Amino acid sequence: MVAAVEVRNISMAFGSNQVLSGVDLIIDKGQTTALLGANGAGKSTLIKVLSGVYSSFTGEIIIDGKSATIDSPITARASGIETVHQRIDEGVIPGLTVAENLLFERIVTGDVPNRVSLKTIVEKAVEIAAALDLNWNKSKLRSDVYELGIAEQQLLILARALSRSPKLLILDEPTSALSASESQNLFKVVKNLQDKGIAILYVSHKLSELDQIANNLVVIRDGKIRNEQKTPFSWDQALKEMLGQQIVGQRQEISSLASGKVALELKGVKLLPESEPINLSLRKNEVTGVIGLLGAGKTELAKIIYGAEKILEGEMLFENKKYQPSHPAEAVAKDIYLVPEDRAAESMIPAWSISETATLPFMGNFSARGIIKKAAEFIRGKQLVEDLKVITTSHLAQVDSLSGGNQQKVVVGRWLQSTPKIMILDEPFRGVDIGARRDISKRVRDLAATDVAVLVLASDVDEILDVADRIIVLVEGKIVMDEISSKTSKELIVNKMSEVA
Amino acid sequence: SQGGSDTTAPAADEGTVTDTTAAKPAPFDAGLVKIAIVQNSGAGDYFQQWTNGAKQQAEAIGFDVQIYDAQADNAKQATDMETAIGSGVAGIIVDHGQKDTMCPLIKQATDAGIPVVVYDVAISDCAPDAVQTQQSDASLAQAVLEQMAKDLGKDQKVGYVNVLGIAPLDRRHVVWEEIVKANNWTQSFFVGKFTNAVATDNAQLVDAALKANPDVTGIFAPYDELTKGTVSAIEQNNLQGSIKAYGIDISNADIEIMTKEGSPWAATAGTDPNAIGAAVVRNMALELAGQLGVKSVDFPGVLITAAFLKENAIKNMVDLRAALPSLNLAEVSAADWIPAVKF
Amino acid sequence: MSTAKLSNLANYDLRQFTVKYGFIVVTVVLFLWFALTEPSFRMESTLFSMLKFTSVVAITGLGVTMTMVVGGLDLSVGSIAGLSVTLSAMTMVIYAQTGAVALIVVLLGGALVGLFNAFLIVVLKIPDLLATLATMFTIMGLKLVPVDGQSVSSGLILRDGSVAPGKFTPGFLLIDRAYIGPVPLPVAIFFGLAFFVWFFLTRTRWGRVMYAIGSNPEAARLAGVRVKRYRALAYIMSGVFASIGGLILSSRIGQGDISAGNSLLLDAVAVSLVGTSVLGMARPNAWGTILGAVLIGIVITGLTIKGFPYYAQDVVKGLVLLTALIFSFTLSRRKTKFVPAV
Amino acid sequence: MSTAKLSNLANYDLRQFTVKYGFIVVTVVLFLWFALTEPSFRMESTLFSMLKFTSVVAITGLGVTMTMVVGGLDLSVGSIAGLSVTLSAMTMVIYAQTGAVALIVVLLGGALVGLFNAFLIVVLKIPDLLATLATMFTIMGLKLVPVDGQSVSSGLILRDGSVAPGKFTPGFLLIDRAYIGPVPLPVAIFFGLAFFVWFFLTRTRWGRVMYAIGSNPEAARLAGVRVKRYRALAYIMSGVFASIGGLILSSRIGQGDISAGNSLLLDAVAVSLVGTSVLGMARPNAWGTILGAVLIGIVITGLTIKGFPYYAQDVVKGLVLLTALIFSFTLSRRKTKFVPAV
Ligand SMILES: Nc1ncnc2c1ncn2[C@@H]1O[C@H](COP(=O)(O)OP(=O)(O)OP(=O)(O)O)[C@@H](O)[C@H]1O
Ligand SMILES: Nc1ncnc2c1ncn2[C@@H]1O[C@H](COP(=O)(O)OP(=O)(O)OP(=O)(O)O)[C@@H](O)[C@H]1O
Ligand SMILES: [Mg+2]
Ligand SMILES: [Mg+2]
Repeated sequence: MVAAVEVRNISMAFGSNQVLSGVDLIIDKGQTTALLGANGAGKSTLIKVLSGVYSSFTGEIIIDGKSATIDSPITARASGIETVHQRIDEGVIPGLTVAENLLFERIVTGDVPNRVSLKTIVEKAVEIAAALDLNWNKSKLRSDVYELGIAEQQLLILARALSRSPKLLILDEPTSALSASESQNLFKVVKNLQDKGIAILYVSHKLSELDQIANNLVVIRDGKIRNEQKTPFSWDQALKEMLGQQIVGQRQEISSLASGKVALELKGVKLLPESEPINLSLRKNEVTGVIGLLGAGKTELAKIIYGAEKILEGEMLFENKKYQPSHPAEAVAKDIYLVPEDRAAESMIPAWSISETATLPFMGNFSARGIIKKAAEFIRGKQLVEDLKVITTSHLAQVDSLSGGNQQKVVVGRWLQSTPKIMILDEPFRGVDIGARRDISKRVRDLAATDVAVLVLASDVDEILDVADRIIVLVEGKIVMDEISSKTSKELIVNKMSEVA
Repeated sequence: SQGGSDTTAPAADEGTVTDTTAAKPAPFDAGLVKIAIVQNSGAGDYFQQWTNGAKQQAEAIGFDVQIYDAQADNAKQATDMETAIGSGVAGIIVDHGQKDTMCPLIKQATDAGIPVVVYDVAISDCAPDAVQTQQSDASLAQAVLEQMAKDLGKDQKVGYVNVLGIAPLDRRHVVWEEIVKANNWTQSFFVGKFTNAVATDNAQLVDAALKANPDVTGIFAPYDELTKGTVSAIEQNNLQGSIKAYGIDISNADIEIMTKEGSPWAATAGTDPNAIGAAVVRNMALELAGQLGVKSVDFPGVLITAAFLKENAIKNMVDLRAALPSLNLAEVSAADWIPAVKF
Repeated sequence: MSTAKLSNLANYDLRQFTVKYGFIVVTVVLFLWFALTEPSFRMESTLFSMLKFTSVVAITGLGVTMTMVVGGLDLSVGSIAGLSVTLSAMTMVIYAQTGAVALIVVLLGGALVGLFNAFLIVVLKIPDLLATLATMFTIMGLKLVPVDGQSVSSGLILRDGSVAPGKFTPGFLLIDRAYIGPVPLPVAIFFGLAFFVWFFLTRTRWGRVMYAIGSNPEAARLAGVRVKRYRALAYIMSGVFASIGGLILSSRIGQGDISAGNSLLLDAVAVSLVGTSVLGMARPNAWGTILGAVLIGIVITGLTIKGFPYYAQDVVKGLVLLTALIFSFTLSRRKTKFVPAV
Repeated sequence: MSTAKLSNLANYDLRQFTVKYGFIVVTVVLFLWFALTEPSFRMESTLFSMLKFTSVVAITGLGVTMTMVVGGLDLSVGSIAGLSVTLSAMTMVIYAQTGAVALIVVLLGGALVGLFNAFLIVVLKIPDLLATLATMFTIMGLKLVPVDGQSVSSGLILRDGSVAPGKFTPGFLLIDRAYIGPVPLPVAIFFGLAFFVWFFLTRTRWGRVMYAIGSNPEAARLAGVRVKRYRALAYIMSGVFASIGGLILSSRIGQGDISAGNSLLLDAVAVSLVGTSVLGMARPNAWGTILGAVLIGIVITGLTIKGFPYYAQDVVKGLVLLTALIFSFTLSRRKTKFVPAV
C-alpha cells in the first residue's frame, strides 16, 4: 500500500480543551478509511485540520512523502485534499445559481476567465454534471441553489469536491441527509474513485454503511487513535474502543405496549400541497415511528401537530376535543412537544448555557410573577447533564461549544425532563453516536411507558426499528404502510419506502 | 397655505392687500407671469414666514410661482437653480444660499436674459446684472448691540454664541467685534454649532460654557435659534437673574420666550420675514416691468426689547406689527400699480 | 513551557479585564482629568446638568436597545421624539388642553408609531432596518403637515384667523425643570427607566425570551415563544421610550420646535452600540447603554468646558465608539451576534 | 379543483409580476403623470437636471451597494463625500493647487477612508455597521479641524492673517458643469459607473465571489475565498465612489461647504435598499440602485414642480421606500438574505 496522506503526531486544543492529542494516521491510496468515534471524539476537528480550516495545530502532515504546509483551505486544496464538511450550510451559497455553486471553487481560483457570463458557467456545469451522472438540466443549473432540496444540495457539494479529482477526499457524515437509494449512488461514486487511486477518509455513525464501503477502520476516542482494523471488521472491538467505559445499552426488546387510548387523531390532514389527505391516530403508551424518504412529509407532519406550520386541509382531535394550534405555544401549553430536526437552526440559542437552553420552553415554570428563579433553573440544568450523560465541563457551559452529539442530547433532554402528553422527535438520532442513540431510544421508550404518546420521525430503518412499536411508512405525503413493528421487517419497510405513490 | 376645513390648524399670517391706483404694465397685463423662487431655508420659522409673505404678494401681483426649497442642502440648491433656469420662467428669486455656489448660476441666468432678484446672498461682484436685496445685518446687529452696551455697561465679561462661515452671521460678527472692543468687554466664551436642530444642540454647548463661566453678564447669540438655545441654557442654570441674552430676528415663538416671566432674553432686532418676502417679490415685479432702476435694496431692521413687548402686552407678530408699523415694509419697493401685501 | 503558559494566562486575564472594565476605566480617567483640571466641572450642578442633557439620548437609546435585543434596530426613534414635540405643542397650544392630556397624547403617539413599525415588521415581514427607515422618513414629513411646517408656539395664528388659545402649561414645563431632592426630574426618569429595562431584560422571563429571539428567532418560536408578539412589544416600547425622550425635549424647549429630535437618531443608536460593547457583554443591555450615554455626556461637557470647538466633539464621539468597539470585538473572543436582519 | 389551481396559478403570476415589475410600473406611471400635467417637467433640461441631481446619491448608493453585496453596509459614505468637498477646497483654495491635484487628493482620501473602514472590519473584526458608524463620526469632526470649522471659500483669512491664495479652478468647476453632447458630465459619470458596477458584479468572477461572501461567508471561506481581501476591496470601492460623489458635490457648490454630504447617507442607503427590492432580485444590484435613485429623483422633482412643500417630499420618500419593501418582502417569497451583521 502506498500512503496518500500521512498524519504524524497531530495535536490541537481549544483553550484548555485538548481535542486531539498525538494522532498518527496513514491514509492509503485507492482505499476507503473509515473514521469512527463517539460524539465529541474529535473527528470533525481532525478533518478540519486536514482541510486547512484550523491552522493552530501541532504536528506534521505528509503528502506523497513530503511534508506539506496546510494552513488554509486553499493550501489544502492545492495539496490535493478535498473536503465535504458535515454541515450542508458550510457548502452551498444561496443567492448563486446551481451552476455557479458547482463551479464555485474554479471561480475562486481563477480556473474560469475573469470575465465570465452565466451562460459560459452553465455550459461548463452541464459537462461536470454529466460526468458525475447528475441528471441536472440547464434550467435546473440556472435556478437559485436555494430551490434545491437538502439531498440535492448534499449531492451538489459532493459533485463539487469530486469534480477536481483530488488525492484525498474527506467525507464527514455525507449520508446524514441522503435517502437509501441516494446513498447507494454515492457509494458507487466512491468505489469508482477508489479504483482511480483516490484515497478516501470517511466519517459516519452508520456501521452498516462502513461495512459496505470501507477497507480500513480507525477508531478515535478522546482525541487519540484507539484501534485500527482492516476488513472484515470486528464491530464488538471497535465499539468497545470507541465508547471506552461508556456502557452501551442493549437494543431493547420491543413488546408492543399498545393498549393505550388514542391521544391525537388526524382526520383528512394533507401533508403536502399535492398529496392525498391522511388519517392517523397516535396512542398513549405507544412509540409510533414514521419513516420515509427525504421530502416524504415527515417534518410537515411533525410541524402541523406542533402548530408550527399551517394545516392545509383536515382537522385534528386531541383527547377527543378539536385541536387547532396556530402557534407552537398552544401545543406546548397542552404538553405536546417537538424536538425539531435541525438543532443548530431550530433548537439552539448561540452562547446560551445548557441550563438556559433547558428551561427556555418552560419559562413559566421557572419564574414567579415573571421573575426568573435561577436556583431552580440550575438544578434543572445539572439534572439534564447527569441524566443524559452530556460530556461537558458544567451545566453553565455554552451549548455551541459541545460536540454535535452532545448538543443533540441537550435539546432532546430538555423536553424529556418535562411531562409531555405527546412527544414528537424529528430525526432525534441525527449525528449521535450509537451509545447516545441507544440512550435516547431507551428514554423514549421509558417515556412511552408512562402513558405518553410518542412520535419518532426518521429516515433510517435501523433507527426506527430500534425504537418504535408501530411503524408508518410515508411516501410523498401518503401512508403506504401502518404496521406493528414486530410484524414487519427491514426489507419490507425499505420496499415500501421506495414504492412510487 | 390654503385654508382647509380644519380651522384649528395653524395658519400662516394673512396679509391685507392694498388697492392699486394704476393699470398694470407689461408683462403683467397679459395674464399670470411665471417665476421661480429658489430658496435654501434653514431651521426655524423665519424661512417659513418669508415664503408665506412672498407667496401672498406673488398671488396679489399675478405671479405663477414655482418654489424650490433646498432645505440647507447647497448642492441641491444649485440643481434647483439649473432646473429653474431651464424651465422657462420669466424671472427667478434666489433666497439665501452660498455665494460661490449660486453666483455662477445667477450669472448664467442673467446672461440668458432671465432677471434675478437675490435675497441675502452677496453676489454683486460676480453677477452684477442681478438685483441684490438683504435685510441690513449691520443695522440689526448695531441696534441690538447698542442696547446691550446700554444695559450692561463697560468692562463686562460676556459670552458669544455664533457660527462663522454663514454670510449674515459673518456680517453680524463684524459688528460684534467692534462693540466688544469699544466697550472693553472680555469675551469669556465663544461656542455654537450649526446642525439640523440648532436650538437643542446649542443649549448643551452654552450650558457647558456657563458652567465654566457663570460670571458673564450678557450673551449675544445673533440668530434666534441660537438665542433660544442660549436662553434655555441660562434657565437650566438658574442664572436668569444675572445674565441677559441678546438675539437677532423675531417670530411668534420668540415673542413668547421674551415675554415669559423672568426671561433672560432682553432684546432682539428684527424685520418681519413676511414683509421681507413680500418686498422681495415686489422688487421682482418692478424689475420685470423695468421700473426698479437700482441693483441693491436694503431692508432696515428694528430694535425690539422685552420691556417694550411687555408694556404693550404683545403676544404675537400681529400685535407686534400693530405696535411697530415700521416693521411693515409696505412702502418699500412699492408702486401705484402693485397691490402691496401688508402684514 | 510553563512560563509561556503563565504569561499566556496573564495575557488572558489582562485581556479579560480590558474587555470587561476597560471602558469604565477610560470613563473614570476622563472624568477625573476633567474634574481635576476644571473646577467648574466638579460642581454638583454641572454633573446634574450633564446628566440632564444626556437623559434624552439615554432614554431613547434604551428603547433602541430593546429593539436590538430582539435582533432589530429602530431607526425611527429620532422622528418619534420630534413628533412628540409637535404633538405636545399642538395639544396644548392649538387645542388648549392640559399638560396631562398632552402627556397622554404623546405617549399614545409614540406607542402608535411603534405599533406601526411592528405591523410593518411582523405582519408585512419587512426587515427591521428598512421598515423603520421608511417610518422615519414618513413621520418626519407627516408631522409637519398639520402645522404647515411651522413651529407651534403660543400666539400662533390659526387658519380661521384667531390666535391659538393655549400655551405650554406650567405643569408640563415642570417635566424638565422639576427636581426630586437634588436630582432633576429627567435624570430621575432616566435612572428609573434604566433600572426598569435592566430588570426587565435580565431578571424576568420576558427579557430572557427576548434575548432568545434576538439570537435565534426560529429556535425561540419552536420552543413555544410568541416571537411576533415580543418583537411587536419591543418596537412599541421603543416608540414609547422615544416619546418620553420627546416629552422631555418638548418641555425643555417649551415650544413645538419642528427641528427637535433630528440629531437624536445617530446618538441614540451610537449609545446602544457602545452599550453592546462595554462590560464585555457582547449583547445589548441597559447598563451598557446608560454607561455609553453618560460617557459621551461627560466627554462632551468636559471638552466644551475645556474650550474645544464643537467639531472636536464629533471626533471624540467617533473615537469613543471605536474604543468601545475594539474592546468588545477585537480584544474579546465572544462570538454571539446580534444581527439586525435586513 | 382545477379551477382552484388555475386561480392559484394566476395569483402566483400576478404576484410574480408585481414583485418583478411593480416598481418599474409605478415609476413609469408617476413619470407619465408628471409629464402630462406639468409642461416644464417634459423639458429635456428638466430631465437632465433631475438626473444630475440624482447622480450624487446614485453614485454614492452604488458604493453602498458594493458593501451590501459582501453582506455589510457602509454608513460612512455621507461623511466621505463631505470630506471630499473640504479636501478639494483646501487643496485648491488654501494650497493653491490645480484642479487635477484636488481630484487626486480627493480620490486618494476616499480610498484611504475606505481602507480604514476595511482595517476596522477585517483586521480589528469590528462589525460593519458599527465600524462605519464610528468612522462617520470621526471623519465628520476631523475634516473640520484643519479649517477651524469654517467653510473654505476664496478670500478666506488663514490663521496667520493672510488671505487664502487660491480658488476653485475653472477646470474643476467643469466636473459638474460640462456636457458630453446633450448629457451633463455627472450624468455620464453616473451611467458609466453604473455600467461598471453592473459588469463587475454580474459578468466577472470577482463579482460572483462577492455575492458568495455576502450570502454565505463561511462557505466562501471554506471554498478558499480570501474573504478579507474582498471585503476590504468593497469598502475601498465604496470610499472611492463616495469621494466621486463628493467631487461632483464640491464642483457644484464651488466652495468647501462644511455641511455638504450630511443628508447623503440616508438617501444613499435608501436607494441601495430600494434597489435590493426592485426587479424581484432580492439582492443588492447596480440597476436596482440606479432605478431607485432615478425614481426618487423623479418623484421629488415632480412634486416640487407641482408645488408640494418640502416636507411632503419626506413623506413620499418614506412611502416609496415602503412600497418597494412591500413588493420585495411581503409579496416576494425569496429567502436569500444579505445581512449586514452587527
Ligand atoms: N470551535 C470550537 N470551540 C471549542 N471547542 C470545540 C470547537 N469545535 C469543537 N470543539 C470541541 O472539540 C471536541 C471535538 O469536537 P468534534 O466536532 O471534532 O467532534 P466529532 O467527533 O466530530 O463529534 P460528532 O460525532 O458529534 O460530530 C468536542 O469536545 C467539542 O466540544
Ligand atoms: N430546499 C430546501 N431548503 C430548505 N428547507 C427545505 C428545502 N426543502 C424542504 N425544506 C424543508 O425541510 C423540511 C423537510 O421537508 P419534508 O417534510 O418534505 O421532508 P421530510 O420527510 O421531513 O424529510 P427530511 O426530514 O429527511 O428532510 C420541511 O420543513 C421543508 O419546509
Ligand atoms: Mg462531527
Ligand atoms: Mg424532516
